Amino acid sequence: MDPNTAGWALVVALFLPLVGAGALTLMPSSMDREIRRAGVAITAVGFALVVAITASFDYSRAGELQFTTDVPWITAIDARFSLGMDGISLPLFFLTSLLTLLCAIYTTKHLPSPGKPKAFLSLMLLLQTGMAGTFVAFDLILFFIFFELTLVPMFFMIGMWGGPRRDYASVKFFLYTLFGSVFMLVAFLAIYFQAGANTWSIMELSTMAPFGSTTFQTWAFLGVFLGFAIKVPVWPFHTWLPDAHTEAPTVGSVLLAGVLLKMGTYGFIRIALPILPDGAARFAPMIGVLAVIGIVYGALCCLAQTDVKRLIAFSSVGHMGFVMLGIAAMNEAGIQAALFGNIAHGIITGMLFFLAGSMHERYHTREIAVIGGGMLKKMPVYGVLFTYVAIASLGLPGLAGFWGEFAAMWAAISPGLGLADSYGGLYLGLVVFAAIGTVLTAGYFLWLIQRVNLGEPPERWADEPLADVQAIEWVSWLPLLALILALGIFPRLVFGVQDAAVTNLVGFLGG
Amino acid sequence: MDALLEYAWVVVALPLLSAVLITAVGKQLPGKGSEIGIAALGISWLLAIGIAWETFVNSPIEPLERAVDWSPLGGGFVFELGILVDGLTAVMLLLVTTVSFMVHIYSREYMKGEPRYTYFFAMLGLFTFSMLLLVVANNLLQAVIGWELVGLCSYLLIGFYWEGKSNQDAANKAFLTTKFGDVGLIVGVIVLSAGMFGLTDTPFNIIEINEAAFAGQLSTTTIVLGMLLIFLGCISKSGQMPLHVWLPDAMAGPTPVSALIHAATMVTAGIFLLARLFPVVAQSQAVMATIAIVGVITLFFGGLLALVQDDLKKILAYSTISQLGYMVAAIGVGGYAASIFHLFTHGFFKALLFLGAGSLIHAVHSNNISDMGGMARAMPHTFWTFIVGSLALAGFPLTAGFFSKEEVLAAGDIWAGAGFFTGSLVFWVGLAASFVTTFYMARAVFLIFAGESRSHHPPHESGKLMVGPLMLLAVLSIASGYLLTPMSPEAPNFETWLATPILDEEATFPFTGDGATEASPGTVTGDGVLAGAASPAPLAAAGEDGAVSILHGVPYWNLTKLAMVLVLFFSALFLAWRFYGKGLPERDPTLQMGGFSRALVNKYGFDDAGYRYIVVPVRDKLSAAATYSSNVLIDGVVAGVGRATKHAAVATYRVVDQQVIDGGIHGAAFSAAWWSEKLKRIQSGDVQKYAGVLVAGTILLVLAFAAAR
Amino acid sequence: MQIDFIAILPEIILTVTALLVLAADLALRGDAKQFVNPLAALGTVGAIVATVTLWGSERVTFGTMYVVDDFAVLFKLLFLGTLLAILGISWRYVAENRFFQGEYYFLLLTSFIGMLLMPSSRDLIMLFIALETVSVPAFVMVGMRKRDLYSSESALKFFLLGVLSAALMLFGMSMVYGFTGTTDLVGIAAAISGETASVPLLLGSVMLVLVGFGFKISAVPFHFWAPDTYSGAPIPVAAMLAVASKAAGFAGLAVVAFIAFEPVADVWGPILGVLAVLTMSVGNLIALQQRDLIRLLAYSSVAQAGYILIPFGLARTGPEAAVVNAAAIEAVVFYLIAYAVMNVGAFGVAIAVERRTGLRSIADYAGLSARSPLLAMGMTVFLLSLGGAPLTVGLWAKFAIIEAIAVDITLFGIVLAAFLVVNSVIAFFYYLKVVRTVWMDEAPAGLPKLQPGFNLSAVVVVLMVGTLVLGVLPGLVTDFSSVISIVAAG
Amino acid sequence: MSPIGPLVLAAFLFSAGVYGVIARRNAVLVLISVELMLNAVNINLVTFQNLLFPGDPAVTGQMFALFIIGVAAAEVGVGLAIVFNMFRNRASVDVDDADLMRW
Repeated sequence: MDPNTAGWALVVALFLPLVGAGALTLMPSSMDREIRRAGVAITAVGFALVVAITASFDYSRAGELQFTTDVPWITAIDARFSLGMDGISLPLFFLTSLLTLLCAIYTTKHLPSPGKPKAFLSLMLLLQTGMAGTFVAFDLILFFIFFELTLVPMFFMIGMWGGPRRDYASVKFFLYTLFGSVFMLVAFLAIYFQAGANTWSIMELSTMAPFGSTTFQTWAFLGVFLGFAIKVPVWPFHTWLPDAHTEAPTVGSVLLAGVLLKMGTYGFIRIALPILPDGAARFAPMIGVLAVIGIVYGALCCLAQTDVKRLIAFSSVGHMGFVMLGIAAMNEAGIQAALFGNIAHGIITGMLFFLAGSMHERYHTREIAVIGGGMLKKMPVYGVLFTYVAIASLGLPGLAGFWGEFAAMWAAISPGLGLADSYGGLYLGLVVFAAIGTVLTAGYFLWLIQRVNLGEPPERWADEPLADVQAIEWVSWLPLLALILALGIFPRLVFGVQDAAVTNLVGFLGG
Repeated sequence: MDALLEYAWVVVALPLLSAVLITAVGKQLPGKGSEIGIAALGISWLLAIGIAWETFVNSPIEPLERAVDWSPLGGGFVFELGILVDGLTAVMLLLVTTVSFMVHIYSREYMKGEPRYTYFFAMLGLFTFSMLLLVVANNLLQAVIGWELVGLCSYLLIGFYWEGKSNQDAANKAFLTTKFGDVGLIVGVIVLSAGMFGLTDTPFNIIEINEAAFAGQLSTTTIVLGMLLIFLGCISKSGQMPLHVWLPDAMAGPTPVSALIHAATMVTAGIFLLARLFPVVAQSQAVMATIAIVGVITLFFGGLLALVQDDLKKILAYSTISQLGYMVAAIGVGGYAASIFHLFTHGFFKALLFLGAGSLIHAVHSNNISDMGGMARAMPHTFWTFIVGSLALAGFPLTAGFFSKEEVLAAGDIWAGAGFFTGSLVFWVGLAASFVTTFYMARAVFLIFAGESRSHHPPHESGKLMVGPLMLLAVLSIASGYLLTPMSPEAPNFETWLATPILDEEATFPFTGDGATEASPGTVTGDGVLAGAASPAPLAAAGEDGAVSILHGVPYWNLTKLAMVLVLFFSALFLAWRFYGKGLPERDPTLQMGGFSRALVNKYGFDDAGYRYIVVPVRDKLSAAATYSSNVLIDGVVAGVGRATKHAAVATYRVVDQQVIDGGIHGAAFSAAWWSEKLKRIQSGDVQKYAGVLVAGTILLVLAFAAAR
Repeated sequence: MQIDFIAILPEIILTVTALLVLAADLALRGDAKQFVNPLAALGTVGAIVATVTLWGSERVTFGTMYVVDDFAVLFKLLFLGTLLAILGISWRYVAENRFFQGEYYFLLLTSFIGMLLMPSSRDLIMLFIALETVSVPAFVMVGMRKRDLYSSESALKFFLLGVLSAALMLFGMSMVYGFTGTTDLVGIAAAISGETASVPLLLGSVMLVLVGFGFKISAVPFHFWAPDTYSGAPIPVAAMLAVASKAAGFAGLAVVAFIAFEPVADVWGPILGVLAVLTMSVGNLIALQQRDLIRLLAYSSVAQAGYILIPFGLARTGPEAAVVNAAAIEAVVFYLIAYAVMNVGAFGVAIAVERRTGLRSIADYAGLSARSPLLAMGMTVFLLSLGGAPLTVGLWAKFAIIEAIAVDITLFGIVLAAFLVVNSVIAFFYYLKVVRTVWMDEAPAGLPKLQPGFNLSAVVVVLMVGTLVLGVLPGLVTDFSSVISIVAAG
Repeated sequence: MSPIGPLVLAAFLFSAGVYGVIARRNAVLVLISVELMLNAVNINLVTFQNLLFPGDPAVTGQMFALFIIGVAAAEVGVGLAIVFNMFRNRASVDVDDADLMRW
């Protein structure tokens, strides 16, 4: 495929899941296993296509949009159907497709009551289109549509296959995110009319930026900020996250942590910063402070959790805090770090949720106290995997978690946009507290490992036959496990791809 | 000559390879994977020896740096993966591979029958790799990576027996304490690299940082802040007070691990890093003073703690803390070479002692010296090797420990001569501590080997695989000292080995001490037991303003001080013999003191006084106080911090998260519901009320319209 | 005076159809009576064809009383489309509930004739007649279930409030006539521009005129009839009231406000804006409490009226206001189209569920997904669309309103936007409540599978597809450069 | 002639009608009150017509009044029908008995 002309490839890769979802709904519900297989097949084909795209992507021009499609869509409001892909979109797009495939594979064996694989898989595929679209849409309206599109399927996923408090959690998730994104829509419209160029094209708007008075930029940024910050989630907008994660079915949590949260940070980087640089510059210190609060705060909350899954959910708050810290740095290194953190967190936490899910399937509880340790004895392989991923998540070098965190702190030491002069001290403080956050992070993960993994299994599990990692789990986990290591050892895999694109972006930023 | 140095990366790669192979196929092999590890380390060891030789004989050499751009970091900055081979690297390579190799061989027998035998060797390989990665790092980021990885391995190996709660706690404690220090390290590295922005694309490159610092391109803030933060990392990693608390607990790990990680290599990483960045350290008097003081405190009180231990490994652990104190202190008083020299020799004899201890423990199935005794007969090889190790540790003349420790003292003396008060502090306290060291080692040796056996198991000598390493290490514990003695040539010797283009003979400290201005070279000439700078030449070259040169040149004999050391040594030895020579005293030594004092009345009153007014207070009161402060105060603080954090966590979660923030959301929802409840009452169902409201509304609106203009 | 029959052809066709329906009803017996429905549908299609031919033309007849321009044509098409849908969802319902079918369809058609007149009227008298032609048949239709207490009660309420507001409006009209000496809208505009534009009494009577339309669109505080009437009336009638007659009300409001009272737009603009805020907030908040689906839809449609009022709140006066007003009208028109599509659909599903069982409380929708996936899917789509979820036309409707606000951002505009945002979030509370019940609750045992029947399924499917297609390609209907013709008149 | 008299009368009638609609319990009386209001409007129209265009052939006002009379008739017819129906169902014509549906 020639990345300059093969826009169709991206379109197909994007809408194949949607079509697949439609096809699935036509299958009779009785064909349970066939449906699950079909789900795998669809996502696999999609993933194959994405791999082809990744392969034929022209990395020498990673800074420019490739696989572009740009056709009129809603002429009345100049909205265009414009897709494209650059070094920033590619990794996230790839990750989305991969995770969905793995989730589909996982679903072939594991699906919480009330079953209904048809509905579940269709929703998942719909969700995939939404998520993937967000990362390749280069028209504000189109972006918004995809961004919002993810709400509905996720609402149903949580609401139908979720845990005991699913009603509460699903509605909370839906309304919370909706609330933010409507303000975002208002801000988009304000931007559109302020720019007065009759275009929603992200690239054009970025090139035109900065426009409008600082006041305008501040307000517009506030609107966009609300939308994305709730999605990320930035402290104190995070309270929907633990409930959603805890109640969601395993696959839901994986996709939620793996991709949905990333849409927020991606939005910041792709839209908020380049289009509203002045507003960004004004908000940066606040974002930084919130980010670091999130880091420390998330870690503290983790220490207080008694439920494994909820603990992991809160750990996301902390990790996304590092991502936001990178964004708050407003310089190339920071954005690189943020994007890397995005990917790393997606893989690692996604994997953690997989593990938590199968832990729940084996023990039928997620209470740390009830599990009571000894997992390394009961399920050696599983225990090792758990330790491995947990250690990756606490940011150990050589594994994916490290680069996002370290680079974020490193970038924050000398923030861009002239922030270094006015806020140098503040940022130094931020770095220090972020670093302290890493200690707390290590703290709760080690404590978790100690309470769940180590020691002798308590009586109630002693003669309980608990199956170790099964084949299907291996299949759906190995790619992630491998990626955790690969990204840790070859950060270039992501940093390298993004480099040129980030440079352009910061060019818009004037930083 | 570079031919061999080019292959330094192989030394690093082999242990990793062995770790991978062992994990992959180890279980299937007859030796359960140990043979892979031993083979790999053997090759690494030979290579390391070759590299050491190359760098030593040709010293001083031009450092060899090889790096690949590993990944862009954004902003045009690059993270490079590379090797930097100079004297310092070679020293560390040699030390690490040697000890690791020995430990591999030793463990093969020692760990026999362990359920996680293979895993153990894989971990050893991984650790060795990480340590070497840190050692050969040409940039700080890579060093940090190695640093963190050794921490992980340490965690995994301390928790090797993870069924036991105490071991788990020890592992967590070790990891978290060091991790806390890593905050300092990481931020410090970041600060330093930030100072390099604009100067280079590789802001972590060590050589560039050193040159920049020497050329004064780094702001004082950068240097002081950065180095102090990095030093925090060293404090935790190298068991300096008050963050040493994890090291004694770390003895929960298997003894070979203690020997390799918690005596010879990992704990010295901090000192290594300080030495690596010595050109930066040397820029700031404040930083050096801080380092020196921390070192002094540690070396003295750490030593005292060893006095009252019964667990042999704990004794060695505290002595390790104390010796690390010497190294740090040396850095703090400009003893760049001295510090590394002591690190080098200490690595050998402390590993020897630990492995010896392991051999003993293996024999009696107990860590406590009170369960040993009379082992000399049963375990002759262990016995004499242990003696050698102890002598070296105690600094008995002509052992390696003697030369290296005296180098440290000399450095302190020179520093004092240059008018820095920390110098004399290091000198005198170091001297006093050597007395303590001798005493507790002697105590241990007597209780272990002298008297009758108190063991429940009939002791037996360990097999060849365990004794062999002991012997080799014993030889090294003597020989390694001769790299820098009054007998050494001008070059090559240990000091020229460590010299780099920046730290050459001409290199001097940018600041001068108080008394140094009118000080002539002569007075600056330290007269330690072995004074540095026998020939005043380097000092003269160091400039007439009395600036102190970083390298001290070859030391020379100073018999008066030598006598003093010997007196200290033997008095300590004698005292120890008095109390413990006949095996473990049945009754409390203090009561025994009573009978002792009666003898003093008639002949030994001098001893008695010495005993009553020096030993008793020191051993019982002071050390007890120190123990208390360590085990209760500092531990208490650490534990307290832990508990406080937990409480804070719970509070934050319960109150802030669940009530304030979430409550706000719910509040909104509830208020909506509340309004809803109230508002729906308007829909009374009575059409005439509707009509009334309708008309009223209309009238209101009409009025509003009418009033609009 | 010469009459342009082409211009009023749709109305004529519909009138003839109505008479034919009446005749047919007399002719047919028993079950055969239900076949007046396709007859009516046939006439409607004819009217649609006639209307389409009028697109793009500009016809004036009955003096200047009656104008057919794109604005009018678009509304007529909207009404006729709705009529078709309502016929579709009425058939079985009316046939099975055994009430006077002929009369029902006759009244339905008559009411729609009134609606067709509404957007073309350019004269107060014409507007009044149109309004009454819409209302009077509706009064009867609401009470059509004669033996049903609820039905008659709702009819009474509807009737009393209707005539009351009509009387208020007429009083206002008479006053306006007194001030301006004319009932011609353009003439009125001409007359009240200038200093007369600030006579309190005149402004007051302007408000009185608006009351009549406020009643039709059920804006707070004229909304009280809506919930009681909807829940009492036969559901198809409720749908008709909620969609068609509401749209008619908006059409009339737009005409009278933007043509006749354009000079005082800066007076009624803000006040209608405040009404908008009140309407949507009250509607949504009360809707939160509802247990009965029809009442929930009623309050939701009150809230929707609030959204649609927002653009009126933006109206300005003066020549430079044209662009803002144009955007406002576009938003209104588009929202009405979207609203018609999704709301008729929702009522359609409600009919299907209620028809046999008579169950209408939200709890009775539990497990609908199992009883009839199609209906469940439809309900989900319609409700989500009402809420404004992506890929449904509802999002674009709200988008259009925000866009109208953003054309020229004012503080008042921002306030309105904020209320819109908060309200659409609140609204999701109860929409999602229904959706959850439909999908996530277990169906009570013993409930039969639902057979909605062909027409109704067809309508639901068509509307559902419409909702989604417009959700992806709103461009199909968003392009109304021409509907703003009435602004030019202002 | 002076318009004051008729206008005041109209206003009075209208207010009386409004009062009746709101206050009277008997549905028939309510209907009559509606009639009052509509006729008040008629008086208004006719008055204005004669005030503005005395002796003018263009008689918009009267036209409007005629329409209103016609429509009013229709409305009252419907209204009575509804009231009768209610009377049949519940043997009462009190409007405020009709409060089955609320909230």
